[in-house]
Amino acid sequence: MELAYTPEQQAFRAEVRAWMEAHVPKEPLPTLEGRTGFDAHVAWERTLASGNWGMVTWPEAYGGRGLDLIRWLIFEEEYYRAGAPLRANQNGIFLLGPTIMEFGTDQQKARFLTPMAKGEVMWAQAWSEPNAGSDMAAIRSRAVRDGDDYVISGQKTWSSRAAFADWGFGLFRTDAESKRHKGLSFILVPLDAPGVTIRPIRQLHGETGFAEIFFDEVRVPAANRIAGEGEGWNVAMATAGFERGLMLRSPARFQAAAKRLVELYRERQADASPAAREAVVKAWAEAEAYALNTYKVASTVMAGGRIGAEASLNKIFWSELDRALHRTAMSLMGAAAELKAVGGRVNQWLEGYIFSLSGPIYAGSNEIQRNIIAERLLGLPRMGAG
Amino acid sequence: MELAYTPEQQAFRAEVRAWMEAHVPKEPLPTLEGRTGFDAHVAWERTLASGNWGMVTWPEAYGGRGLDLIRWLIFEEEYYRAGAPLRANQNGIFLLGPTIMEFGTDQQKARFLTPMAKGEVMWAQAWSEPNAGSDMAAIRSRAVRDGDDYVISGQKTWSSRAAFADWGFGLFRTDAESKRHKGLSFILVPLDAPGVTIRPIRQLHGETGFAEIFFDEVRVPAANRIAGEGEGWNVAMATAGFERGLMLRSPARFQAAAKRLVELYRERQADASPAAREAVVKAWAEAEAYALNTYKVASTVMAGGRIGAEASLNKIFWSELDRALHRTAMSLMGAAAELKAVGGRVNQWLEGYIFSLSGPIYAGSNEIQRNIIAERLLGLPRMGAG
Amino acid sequence: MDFAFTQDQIELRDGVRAFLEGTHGPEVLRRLDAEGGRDPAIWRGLVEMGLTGLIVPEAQGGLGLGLVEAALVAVELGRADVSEPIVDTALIAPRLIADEAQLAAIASGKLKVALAHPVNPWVADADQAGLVLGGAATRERLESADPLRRLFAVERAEADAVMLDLAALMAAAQLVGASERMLTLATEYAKDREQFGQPIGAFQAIKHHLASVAVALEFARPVLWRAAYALDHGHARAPIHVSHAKLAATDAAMLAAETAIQVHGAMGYTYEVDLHYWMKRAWALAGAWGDRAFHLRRLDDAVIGGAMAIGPDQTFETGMQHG
Amino acid sequence: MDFAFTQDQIELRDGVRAFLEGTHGPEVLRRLDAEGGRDPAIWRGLVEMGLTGLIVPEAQGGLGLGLVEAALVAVELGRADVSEPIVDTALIAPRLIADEAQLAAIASGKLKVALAHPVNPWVADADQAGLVLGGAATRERLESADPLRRLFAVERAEADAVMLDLAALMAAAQLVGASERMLTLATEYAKDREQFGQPIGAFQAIKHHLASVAVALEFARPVLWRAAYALDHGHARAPIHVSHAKLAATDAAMLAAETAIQVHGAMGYTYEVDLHYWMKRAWALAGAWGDRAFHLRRLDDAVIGGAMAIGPDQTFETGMQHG
Repeated sequence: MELAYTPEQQAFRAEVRAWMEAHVPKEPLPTLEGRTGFDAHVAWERTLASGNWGMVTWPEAYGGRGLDLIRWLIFEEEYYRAGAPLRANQNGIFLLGPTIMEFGTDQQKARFLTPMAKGEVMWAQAWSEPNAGSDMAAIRSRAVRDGDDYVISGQKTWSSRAAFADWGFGLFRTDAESKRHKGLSFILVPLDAPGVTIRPIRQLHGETGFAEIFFDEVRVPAANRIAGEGEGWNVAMATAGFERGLMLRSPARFQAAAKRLVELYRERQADASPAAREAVVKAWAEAEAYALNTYKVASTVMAGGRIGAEASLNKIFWSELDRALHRTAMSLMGAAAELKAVGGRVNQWLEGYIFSLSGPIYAGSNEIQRNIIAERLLGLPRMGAG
Repeated sequence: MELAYTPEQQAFRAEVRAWMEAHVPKEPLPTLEGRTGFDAHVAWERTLASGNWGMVTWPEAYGGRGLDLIRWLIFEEEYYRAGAPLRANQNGIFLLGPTIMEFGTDQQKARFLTPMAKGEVMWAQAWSEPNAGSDMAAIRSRAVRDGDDYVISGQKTWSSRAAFADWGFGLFRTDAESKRHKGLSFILVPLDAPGVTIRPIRQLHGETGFAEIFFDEVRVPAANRIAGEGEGWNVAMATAGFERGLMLRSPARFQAAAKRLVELYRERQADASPAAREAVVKAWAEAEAYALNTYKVASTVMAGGRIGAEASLNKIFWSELDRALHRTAMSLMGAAAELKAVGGRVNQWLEGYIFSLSGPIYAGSNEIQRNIIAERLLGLPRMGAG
Repeated sequence: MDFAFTQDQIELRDGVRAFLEGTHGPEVLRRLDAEGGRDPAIWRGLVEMGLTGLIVPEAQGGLGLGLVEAALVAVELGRADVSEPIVDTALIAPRLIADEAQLAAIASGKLKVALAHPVNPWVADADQAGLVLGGAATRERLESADPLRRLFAVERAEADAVMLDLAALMAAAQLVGASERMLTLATEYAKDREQFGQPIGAFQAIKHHLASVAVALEFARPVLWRAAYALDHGHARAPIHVSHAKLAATDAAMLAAETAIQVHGAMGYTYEVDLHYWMKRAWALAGAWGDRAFHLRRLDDAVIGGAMAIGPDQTFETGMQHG
Repeated sequence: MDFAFTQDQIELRDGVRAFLEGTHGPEVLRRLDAEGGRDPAIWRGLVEMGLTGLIVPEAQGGLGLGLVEAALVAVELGRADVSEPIVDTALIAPRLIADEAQLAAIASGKLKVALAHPVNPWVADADQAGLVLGGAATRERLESADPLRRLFAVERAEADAVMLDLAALMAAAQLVGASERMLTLATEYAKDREQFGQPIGAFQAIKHHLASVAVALEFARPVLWRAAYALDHGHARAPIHVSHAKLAATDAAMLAAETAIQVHGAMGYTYEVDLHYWMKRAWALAGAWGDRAFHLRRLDDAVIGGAMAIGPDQTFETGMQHG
């Protein structure tokens, strides 16, 4: 245990800081959940790529910098310190990217990873189906092998960013006779392929970041399959691990939000409740704890360890801290909390609170995560097994 | 809805207040959970009875005053306002009493109710068995019919007050072939009968308010059975309803505790956390809410209504408010919280916190209560029924 | 002392509930959302039900009922997410107005009233109001998260303590109604939605979440009724009881909202299920007419500050000496 | 930058854990409870393990290790509910003492040290101590809810800031260890105890209670390690990090305790299961060496008061300009 940065790490921090100070937009971009905002965020992805900051941990061969996880954390800290925008391609770079890195062929890596790191191709997830949300094994959409192609039919829903993205990735049933976790394959589909219909879903906030995707005999080459036919569940579980685990919710994001919350509290403390004061300190403390734990996990992974069911602890912690943090902000905003704009500026606390409500739901609901912790980490029996 | 007392109700309050001011011990009695304290509390029961205050809602024929529930609430308010002791015979007067009133024969009423109201016979519950706690239907202790008697064998545990009480009441299996809820009978047993062995169980606080009761061919007359043979489950469910429902946890008790908590806060506020301040206000507010709801339930019952599964809402609310109230007090006590005596006086907050930890467990754990609410009040399906 | 509703009160509540269930379902909310939020036909229906005259004196053509009845109706308006300015006009304003012609105009449904107060940065439905009490609004529209609210910037506002207590009480009542609806919506969803071969409502985690909402709601209600009664009868402690009601209702509503969206899962995060209308209304009402911190401070001053006698004999006014 | 323990640290932890599991199980706690709480044989075992010399400099016969190692050991002492004055004597006092003879006497196990500080109304194990730092104790015994604690009234005490930080850190470490043990006890009980034809641990309510404890604990631990490292390295922010650790550990422990007793049901309310020893220790340590409010205020001053730079670049000392 050595909790101090090396001079090289410090120099790297200074480099990131200087670049961010020169390039981060001075005004917040419009919300990523709408068309205009999405396009603005894609433009930012390309600016990032122009500085070679698209995905710093990836090998240089795929558009990265080959940096270790500690430098990734430093990068993220400076990224959020500078108030840089959310990542429009988070489904690609944080979920599909690591999946391809682990399960893809060299050809797939070259084909898909570099355009991701460069901000050229935006990705959507296509996991859930109307009757397969938390219960992902209930998937029915099918991919029928036809020569060198799959012909895909079915429906996916709650697909983040699908209204705007270029490609989607998801699980499809390649064995029509199979049930539950078996007979599924992990396949990548261009969203402009013939037979794909996107129906945007209006979300809580009124924007359409979600969509339904309808597949009507959509033909994609079998080369778009990651790993073997029928191995989709294991691949998807790894992807879900990435989602809950280290990268998707960078701690710096919550530390930046906690800092803004402290500033909000200072402005409004004359009208705040006593518990709000403690809740502000607690939000800061939990964001710090999350950051420290991420350093711990990063160190473990760098030493050759793997993230297992602990990722579920992580997912519960960040999603509940994020909701509590924004709930506190809403209470500090008082009667202005409901307003979409306050004093001519977008009410980012309202947007943030709405977004935070999705945290305990997506990437496997927190109920599912608590089951995983109880059964896999604590060893408690499944219902009916006793 | 008429939320004002009549002149007669006001006069009654004045009468109770005068009597309590004249009779309530000036110093708190030792804890009810130990022998000395129990005896002191029994002496107080007899003082109460001398004023005819033993059980004010019971008919005069059974040692009561025949008062309605609003007057009972006024009585309780003045009782706790005066800082009067806990009721040593609470298992008898609040649980068995109403049960006999509903299911007993006239002979049983005359035989058992009056001595209860007079503080002459103290009662213990004998519900739980080592493998039948929350799952009460798993009871194994049996009562075999032999002429006009039952011969009882088996074991009961966590029996409150059994170490000191005169009689016990509980469920026994009268049909040896029966399973679960069927074939049980509700029987009263004198704890000095041959074959009864009491093993006191040391509780968290070190005292022995609990006991195990071993029955080794204990012979009791069949006349000690309440309601019909095999009807014990229904009788016990009614008793449990009384336990969760109106009377056992008088709201005045929590209002008195909240008032003391406010005084504690005023003494210690210089060292208190911001959230503790809000928690103090909340404890008071919840005690008030509980009192108001009890007035509502009392009014409903007086108008001919019955308490059903709503009793589970009640049980959760008072037990969680009591624990939160005492948890707040412990936090206000700071480093002194762990001390059994502070400044030469018993640390009643520590005793109260320990006692409060039993609230969410006994009388059907709060997990069971939430199941009842979900299934019976909200109509959600049982697991496996879908 | 009787905490049960009278038969008349029950019939009033049931009548309003049945009327709104029949005329103001979620499909109406969707239509209003698309069309700008207000519909004269809905207002006419409320007038025909007699709601505009509920607490207007009989001499001015009203029913002359009290605040308990008004709060009973406000709960139902919250349950149905009614957005017409009926609460401000009919359940609050008549207690602030002495002018007999204005009272008669309210009772007949011809006059809509908006309320300005410095605790709010907005005046609701100021554009339709024939009368703004307590101040004035500009024409500047403020957009709420709740698509059915029509808010306008305050031009000036004076603090009217009576208005605040009345409006906070009615906001609490609407929050109780909205919470009841959110609990119902989540419960129904949990019965229908299947995952892992079960309705999700069969899982204990879902059951316990919903049961906790039921508990919070059950114990917010009697606090509301004491406040309504005390305010109606001019009790000295009524403002404290109102703050208590607003606080309890707000906490129940925030719990109901977060629980309901969690139970709905990803569907709850869409505009396609009905839940979001009530959730957003709950956020709005939580901040309106004194937020949590405002009302908590009033309780704190009373309880810790010692401005009010507390203890087991203080649940209601006893007429006895405090001590 | 490396947040993983070294191989040496892991071996130290595992060695102490194995030793205590073998020699200091619940049956030992029951015996000590019956006999007065202390046993020279246990002390000798701790000395033989080398724990008394852990942070004493090598020159005085110690191992010269740091506070991360000391905190690792304190977690294990908390997990085993060790009550001998080993934490005060061996993991705190050596950092407060300059006298080489005293240090050598600590390392050899001959000198036991007690600590007096005005934040505590007691001095623990003052009767056995050859040295009381920071003040003095009377012979008056104060009875703790924890039957294995031996507390004596304070005669006088001066506020030593270094002592406070060290002792708060070690209290946090013991709370983490006690919480881990309470989680284990409750989990094992939930696997064994059957109700309704299932181990109670198969029910989702029990699962989710225990999972929440696991979450709280997982995120208290790294806070502890940052505090230990920062205090060891004399970082300016170390006192804030220590307060954070005490707060996180206290909250995790109180949650673990209330959850564990709930999972144990009525058995948890008896003296017959082992749980109560750790639960009472948790209550005691929660209040010791600065209670929740004390440490929260230090965080509050730093964070809201602005005494410390905060933000995503401030997790560790960066050596860069704040801004």
